[in-house]
Amino acid sequence: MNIVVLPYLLVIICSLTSTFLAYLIVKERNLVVAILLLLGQGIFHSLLYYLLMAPDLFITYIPVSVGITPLLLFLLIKKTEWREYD
Amino acid sequence: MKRFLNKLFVFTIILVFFIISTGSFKYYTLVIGVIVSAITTYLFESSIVKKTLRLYDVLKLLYLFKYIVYFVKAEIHAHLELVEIILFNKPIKPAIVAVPYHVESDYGVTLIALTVTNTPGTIVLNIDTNSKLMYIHWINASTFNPDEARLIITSGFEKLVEKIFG
Amino acid sequence: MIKRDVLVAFSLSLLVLSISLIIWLEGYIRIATPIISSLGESYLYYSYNPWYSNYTSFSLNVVSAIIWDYRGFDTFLETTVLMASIIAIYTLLRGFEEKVFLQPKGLSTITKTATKIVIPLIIAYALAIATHGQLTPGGGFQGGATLAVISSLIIAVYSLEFLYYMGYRSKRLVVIRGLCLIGLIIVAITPLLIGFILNTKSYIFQNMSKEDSFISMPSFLFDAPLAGSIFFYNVFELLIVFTGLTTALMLLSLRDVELKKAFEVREVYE
Amino acid sequence: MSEVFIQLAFRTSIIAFIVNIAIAMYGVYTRPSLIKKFICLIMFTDAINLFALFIGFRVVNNTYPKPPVLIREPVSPGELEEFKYIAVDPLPQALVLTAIVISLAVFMFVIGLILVYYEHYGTTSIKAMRSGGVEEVFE
Repeated sequence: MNIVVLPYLLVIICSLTSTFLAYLIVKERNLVVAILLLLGQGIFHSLLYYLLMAPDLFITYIPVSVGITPLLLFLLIKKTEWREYD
Repeated sequence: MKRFLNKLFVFTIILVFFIISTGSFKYYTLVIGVIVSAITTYLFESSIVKKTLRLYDVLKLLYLFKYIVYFVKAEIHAHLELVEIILFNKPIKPAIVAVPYHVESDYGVTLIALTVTNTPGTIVLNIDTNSKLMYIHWINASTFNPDEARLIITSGFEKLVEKIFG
Repeated sequence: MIKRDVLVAFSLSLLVLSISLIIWLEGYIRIATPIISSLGESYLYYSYNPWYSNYTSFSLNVVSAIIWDYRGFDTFLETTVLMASIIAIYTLLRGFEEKVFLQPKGLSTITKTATKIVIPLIIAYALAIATHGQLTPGGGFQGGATLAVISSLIIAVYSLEFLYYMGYRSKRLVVIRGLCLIGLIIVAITPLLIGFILNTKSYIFQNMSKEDSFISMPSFLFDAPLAGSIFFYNVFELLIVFTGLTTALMLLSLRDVELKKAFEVREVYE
Repeated sequence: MSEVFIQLAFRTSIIAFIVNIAIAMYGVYTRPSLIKKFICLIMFTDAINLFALFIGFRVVNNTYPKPPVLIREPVSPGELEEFKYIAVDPLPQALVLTAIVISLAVFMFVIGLILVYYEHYGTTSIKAMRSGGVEEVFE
């Protein structure tokens, strides 16, 4: 019997890492670190798009989540404030 | 036609990259690829290759192979040194040294900086183009004299780089 | 980042794994069944199907066929949403002025040289995935987003001044964007105009011939399927998304000197 | 064996994204900073988009499915039937692609709004805005 295990294992790892990073992003006070963690989560999400057999979304999501959104957020932080006060 | 070889060089590289990235080889791909790479060559040719290329520049590719062999040797040597430091607890002396360089072209400087960063133990922090100095973080600084440091770290690369881009 | 936060996050992901293990052992819901919706199945079957010439769009990439052929009007309105957001940013920052002759700064020589080599290759890749949107995965939006990476690289490495030096102004980009939107509309109403001239029935956003109208866009070019209007839509969409994202990046990276007037003007209005 | 492993994998990721949505909602409601609220909104959008993609996924005969792109150009009717039988649903993918574009447009507008808020109040914290300005917070 032909058993394909590796892609399903990668799906499990990617989704668990996504949840792990999501909690850290919400709790992080330093916004620069929060954006870098968001970028890391974007990489795992784009890998999930590839594993779910959506190559179009894979190609779209890499420049959007790794290139444009972090740059916009960094520009915003440079103009406002980089720390979160309670 | 001025700088014909420069244009042909840039055009060929972009066309090959276009065909590889589409993943199909048809007349459709070829026609659109020729149009796209002609436009890109027209826009970026003068900024990418500053020097006018000549036909015997093909021989410089041989020096590129020599450079790769030299680079692999230096890489292995640096790795062994780092293994010695980690396993046998050899005393280290980290410091930032200023090293002069004598290469003219931008590509040569970039290639030297990237190779020095890639070999473990040394990292290029910044380049001062006015006074021609490279600021290098060195894990085991045996000397602080700029010329001696240059002999140890970069002079071997510089000789070959000057032959490739000079 | 405190150690306690990392522990809580790790236990959260373990919770997810344990819940899914429990559901797995109990054998509840089934996911990833062999059945899909009949609509999706018909899209898969008719997207490239030379035997049913009234239903097909001659596009090997089914997603691109859905976006620009079967649901073309939807995507057109989505493009106008992007335009509307740019106009909204303009109204928020009204009164800014672009100071073209400030001193450029930028990063070190190493980064600049590496970026210089990469930029033409990114352009070639973006145009490749946009023009081959009907053959391989990709399309107008993918190509536009990849091209916009170039302007973000230039802003990060060479500073905004270099974009001004290359001739980019936000007003020019908006004009190009509007012209491309008009081009998209012209491609959409071309079959209608031809039908009007030939005095036959035809539809807006029509691609291939339908049961009651024989008008069709070109389906093949040389030896590859061109998929009719999908190719033209992809090229226009590339330019629209590139200019839109570049305009937004330029407007949001304006210096304080350039924005000073915008905020002063607002205080006067209040 | 393979069948149960598939079920485990996709249940795990679906529950992971439900938890992600919950975390993102928590962030939007409780964090005071507008920028942090915005980052949580981005997370929320990503989780919803990936969630929608699971609807179209399918596994036939325990083999991994194919993307909805035909690879060879001159197709035979038999190949087309097989493609219809084994490829994933393209409709959610097309809708998610549209959603990504629209969300990017909305993000750019929200960033402009936050800039103007900061210029007006001198802070991005929503609590400080409520109490009327920066001075009272830092006392």
